[in-house]
Amino acid sequence: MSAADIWNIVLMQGFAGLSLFSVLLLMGLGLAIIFGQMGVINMAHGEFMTIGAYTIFLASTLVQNYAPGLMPYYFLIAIAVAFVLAFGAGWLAEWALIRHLYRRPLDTLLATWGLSLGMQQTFRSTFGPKEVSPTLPDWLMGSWAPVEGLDIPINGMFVMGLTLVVTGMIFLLLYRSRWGLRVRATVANRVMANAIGINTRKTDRMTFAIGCGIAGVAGAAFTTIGSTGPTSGSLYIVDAFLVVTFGGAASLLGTVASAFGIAQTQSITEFFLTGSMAKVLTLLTIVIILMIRPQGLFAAKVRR
Amino acid sequence: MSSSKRPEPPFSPDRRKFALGMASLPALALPFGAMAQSFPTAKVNTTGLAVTDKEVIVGQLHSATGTMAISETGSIQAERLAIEQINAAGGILGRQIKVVQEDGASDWPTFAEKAKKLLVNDKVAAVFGCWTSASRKAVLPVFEKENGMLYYPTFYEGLEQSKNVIYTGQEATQQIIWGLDWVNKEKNAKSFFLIGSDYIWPRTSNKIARKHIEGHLKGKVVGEEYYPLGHTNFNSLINKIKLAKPDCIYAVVVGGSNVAFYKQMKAAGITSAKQLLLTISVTEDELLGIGGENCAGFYACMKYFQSLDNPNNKKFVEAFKAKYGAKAVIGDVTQAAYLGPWLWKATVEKAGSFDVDKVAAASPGIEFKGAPEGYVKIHENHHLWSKARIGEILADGQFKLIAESPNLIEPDPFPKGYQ
Amino acid sequence: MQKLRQWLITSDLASIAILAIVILVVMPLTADIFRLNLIGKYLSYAFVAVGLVMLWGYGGILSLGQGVFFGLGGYAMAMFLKLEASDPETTKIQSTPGIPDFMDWNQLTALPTWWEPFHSLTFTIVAVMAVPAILAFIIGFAMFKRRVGGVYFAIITQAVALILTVLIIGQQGYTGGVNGMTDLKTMHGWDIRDDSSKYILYYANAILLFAAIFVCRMVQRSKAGTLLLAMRDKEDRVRFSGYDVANFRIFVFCLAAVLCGLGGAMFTLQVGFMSPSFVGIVPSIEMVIFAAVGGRMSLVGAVYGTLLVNFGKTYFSESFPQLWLFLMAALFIGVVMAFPNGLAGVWETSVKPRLLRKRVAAAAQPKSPPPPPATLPTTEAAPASPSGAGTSGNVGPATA
Amino acid sequence: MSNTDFVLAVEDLTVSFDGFKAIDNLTLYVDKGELRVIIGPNGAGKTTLLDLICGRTRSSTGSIKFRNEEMTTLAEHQIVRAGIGRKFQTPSIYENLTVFKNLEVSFPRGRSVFGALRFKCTPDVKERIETVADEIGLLDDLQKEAGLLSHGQKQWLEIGMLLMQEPELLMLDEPIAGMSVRERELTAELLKRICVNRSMIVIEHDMDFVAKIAHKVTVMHQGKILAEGPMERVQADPKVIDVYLGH
Repeated sequence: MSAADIWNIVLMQGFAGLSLFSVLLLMGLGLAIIFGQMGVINMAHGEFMTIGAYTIFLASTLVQNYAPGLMPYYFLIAIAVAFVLAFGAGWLAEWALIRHLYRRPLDTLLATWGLSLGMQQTFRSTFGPKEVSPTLPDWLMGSWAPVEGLDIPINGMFVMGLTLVVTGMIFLLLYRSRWGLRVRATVANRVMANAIGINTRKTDRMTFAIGCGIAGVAGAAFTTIGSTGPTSGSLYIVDAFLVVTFGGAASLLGTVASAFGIAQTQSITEFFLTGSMAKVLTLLTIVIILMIRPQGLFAAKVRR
Repeated sequence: MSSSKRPEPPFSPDRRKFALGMASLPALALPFGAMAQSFPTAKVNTTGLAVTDKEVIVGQLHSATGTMAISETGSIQAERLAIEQINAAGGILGRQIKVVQEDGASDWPTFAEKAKKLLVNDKVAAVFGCWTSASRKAVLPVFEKENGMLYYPTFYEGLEQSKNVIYTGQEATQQIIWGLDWVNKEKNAKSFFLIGSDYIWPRTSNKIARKHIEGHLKGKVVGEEYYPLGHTNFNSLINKIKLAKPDCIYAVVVGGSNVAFYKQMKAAGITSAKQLLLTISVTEDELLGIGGENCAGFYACMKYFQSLDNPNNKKFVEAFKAKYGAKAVIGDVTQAAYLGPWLWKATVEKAGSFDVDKVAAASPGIEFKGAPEGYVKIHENHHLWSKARIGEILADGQFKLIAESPNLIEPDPFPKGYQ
Repeated sequence: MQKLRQWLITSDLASIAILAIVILVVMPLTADIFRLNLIGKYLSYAFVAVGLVMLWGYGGILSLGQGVFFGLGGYAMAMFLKLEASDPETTKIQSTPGIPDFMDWNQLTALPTWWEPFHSLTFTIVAVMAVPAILAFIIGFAMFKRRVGGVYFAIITQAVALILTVLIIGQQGYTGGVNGMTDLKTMHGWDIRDDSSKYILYYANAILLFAAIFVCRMVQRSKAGTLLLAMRDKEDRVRFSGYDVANFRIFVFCLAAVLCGLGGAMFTLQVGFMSPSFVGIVPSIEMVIFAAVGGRMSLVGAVYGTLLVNFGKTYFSESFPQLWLFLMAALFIGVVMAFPNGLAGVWETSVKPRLLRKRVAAAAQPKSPPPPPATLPTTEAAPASPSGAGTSGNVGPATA
Repeated sequence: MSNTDFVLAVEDLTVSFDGFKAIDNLTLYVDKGELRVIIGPNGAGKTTLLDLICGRTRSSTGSIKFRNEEMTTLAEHQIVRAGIGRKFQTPSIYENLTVFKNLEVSFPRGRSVFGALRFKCTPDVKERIETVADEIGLLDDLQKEAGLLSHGQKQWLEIGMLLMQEPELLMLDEPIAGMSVRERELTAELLKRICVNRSMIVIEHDMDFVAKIAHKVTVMHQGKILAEGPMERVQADPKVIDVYLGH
């Protein structure tokens, strides 16, 4: 074992941590917006991610059969489509379910749980109970090896880049757009926002739909690193919740920080311990910190 | 509930189709009516099972919903196919087989509940079902208590033997030892990295593998790692593998984790070009989700591959595709599930009775020459004599047969020296 | 006669009596032993639902980790039974006879010391209640003293459920892992798998359940019950009346946990095994659904809700294997959207007034026939209150 | 800090929210039997001061002594048990309980969990409830659901709930907001009556009402005390006229 080898491992391990960070952040973002900005718990978040994953599967099947020449490029367009589809589904869900439950946040949890069951069965009936494997562009699935012994996963870099773009766009939207202004106003004081002419209902629906859309993007991106099946979404939902809670509900910055913290803890402990113990340690750390600081990492101190 | 009242089989779209299929076969079934008379119900059924002069009811118990539906669907289909073929050929002792299907919903207590329902309420003569070890462990006491007959298709960890179960998949040593010998001899693998999902089958398999590697192959185990079921991030593990530089990765990862594991391995530059990998948990079913292109060139050790070239298998694959579509794939467990009804038929006919005790007693020595995997025989310990085979994963999601054990391997659920 | 009718319709004791007749008489007479055993299993979940009525309906605290306590109680009982089932004679095939089979498979050669006390039935029975209570106390103390509630509390309990599942599955040498502890046979030599023992266990379970309902009813009718309702809606007022709000919440959380533990133990006895699939997040949420369907404010309703959802699950999955998840989804969404107070709410707002109308209209002074929902003044965000049952039924768009 | 004869001694109290000082180095003494009214423009820190005294908000520095006992380290319920009662700006009562139950819950017995489980409504409790109900004019409405009371009655009920605890210091935040003229008069009477053997701090805007009840008036502005003394003197203070009355 040479020094160069060890150095390579350290680099790759650092990348692994960052890569997990971006995965956690990407799956947490949509939830953070909905949960943080609206106080709604969306238990069907994972299923909205699955919508994104199946979009990639459909797109890859279509492209493979009808336009094989487009194979290297379709992925990016399909991600955009995934956003649109998940956005639409979210819009519908808000209209049919969520808007009736804003005053009963704990009930949204039960309703969206029911929704997630229904969505899972829909996937199963449509695509079959078995997992599917979308054919991904070749350029996405390899590794980048600048020197011998150092392999940086390209899909990891892709997810990282995508996370960066999505996060950036959310911050821009929230802090530079009319919608963002409306959302922030509604969060700060719903009654007042209503009074000054903000259509809070429309804002809510938009927020929910955007959150779901981002889940769709995350699900689409995760086809490069994970499975696509009717129940794939349930693999992510708990981690996503932990990220958001740990970050403190009202703060996107908190979500970023908590995703980073959880990812580093898990990835480092995983390297030195076994996977199961690492998971327990990470979760325990989160719970203990939450017991000491129940409002999460970032929470504003306000005058009551 | 008395046995005279026949349970109403629950309605399902599948079943209706099935019933229609049977209705179109009266011509075939008719000549065998005479056969039923030579086996009067009172004689072949002394314990009040759901057997009449015309039909016999069996149960099917798999997860049609939940996370395990991904894996168990193939088994459901294969058992259906076998039963249909048996019926078309005249049934068992002149009786048509009727199926009551129950959904275990990937939930072990539900399996126990439904198993009990099948045995106590429906009085089924045999049950084809279960997939995971956990579901089998959950129903086993029920089968022993209510004296039922279970045909269990999955390759599993061993350490079990029951009068009431016929294990049509391989137990751990059958699958593991010959495969390890092969990579050791043919690929010169001396050091191994063992990876598994965190439950009994991978742990027991790796325990046997470690004993064999250290004790018989005089090799080295350079790492042994377990990850929770459903784990989706393997980058740290991959770095550990890179650090350990094993000759061979020995992978027993299951479920959704499998997909994440192989995709991330590929992305981290661990491909068959650079690394030898032997798995006992990837069949054609799993490759649907992983994508053959993401793990092409790795090896799997099973007893059956869809691509096996023999007349039995050709017929089987053809029939399976005719029924379930040209895109359907058949994995090791699916084939093992297909054996269940056929073995049961042979046993019942040998015993001349549906009685569970008689079937259990008649089981050892039952042969099935029509098995897609080739000739199989039930051992005294209720497991199957079977061959082990090495397949290379191809990009299209199929396996290429590379090697095959020369003889049938004896099942040994309680291997001495491996515990 | 008329008085009796009035009493049957309005008194909560009457509703308990009717439930008792249903469970103790009707069901054993109509169901065969297999179905009865199933019902017994459902009734062991009902402990959790009853606990949730106290915790969620009265305390306003939603825990998504009740499965943890159910599991702890169940595992404690399972450990006792497993030890009894693992005598050296029956386990002589193992490399180390006399220890549970899964320990042997995981190369343990001696019983871990913390298993030893579970040889004693007395200790086990204490542990069934004490272990959940202690864990609930620790979690409750940390959370409620810092005024964590609502959604955060729900998610933290979820994390606890997840941790415990991962721990149980990961430490399979000590816990049996994913498989759980199976093949439990006898309790002090008494075969728990016999039909006759199933009957006895069913009745033991039912009677224990009624004891639990009465204890909860006592709490509800005491000042503590009033205070729980009060602090659910006006936390600060209670605090500034000189009460330590956190202590009451810790108490009700522990109470619910003890009930879960009892339910878990009864489950293990009736089903004959325990597995981590009861500890996780999914079963915990399902148990919340039981209470929601029955009515989160009604103890009796919670029992009916548990029975209904589980019957539904069994029936749908047997009869409509392809559709049953849709039906379950519809049930959850439907209950939350249309009947936020569950069956009990429907009874209170629709059935009871109709039954009473004839009689009450004849009486001189109609005391307070519940008016149709729309005409009631909208109360504040209170999710469900006994008097506000009608208002919450009104699921108009949120404008506040 | 020395001990004093004052019921309440607030000294050098400061609290800041992210740098903003809502209460800035404030010192305030309240005598036994005194009815003190605090006035001041919106945002002066009046409500925050009450929050600090009753423990709802924690101070950054300074001390609050009640009968020479330090309050800043105690939890809210302990402060209440020490003898400080607090009424909120909007009536905070249990809407779906009866008036009787509202008062009963406020009776200072059985305050621990197990105490509450054992609590019985004995004749002395009942008698006390009736006395208080009489005091606040709700004797006839004891069995009425509290949510059905008029706004003014709700305010009185909350005062009654505080009286059940027999506090030595009673703090009322805008007790007559939203009341009719008649109700205001009745409230003024009530406050005067109940002030007999306890001290009170009242926050109020209505100057007529203040003049009617106040023993002493404190004017707050930007977290500080601007002026203190009898109503006439404060009203004449040019500083006060400038920041408050002048507007």
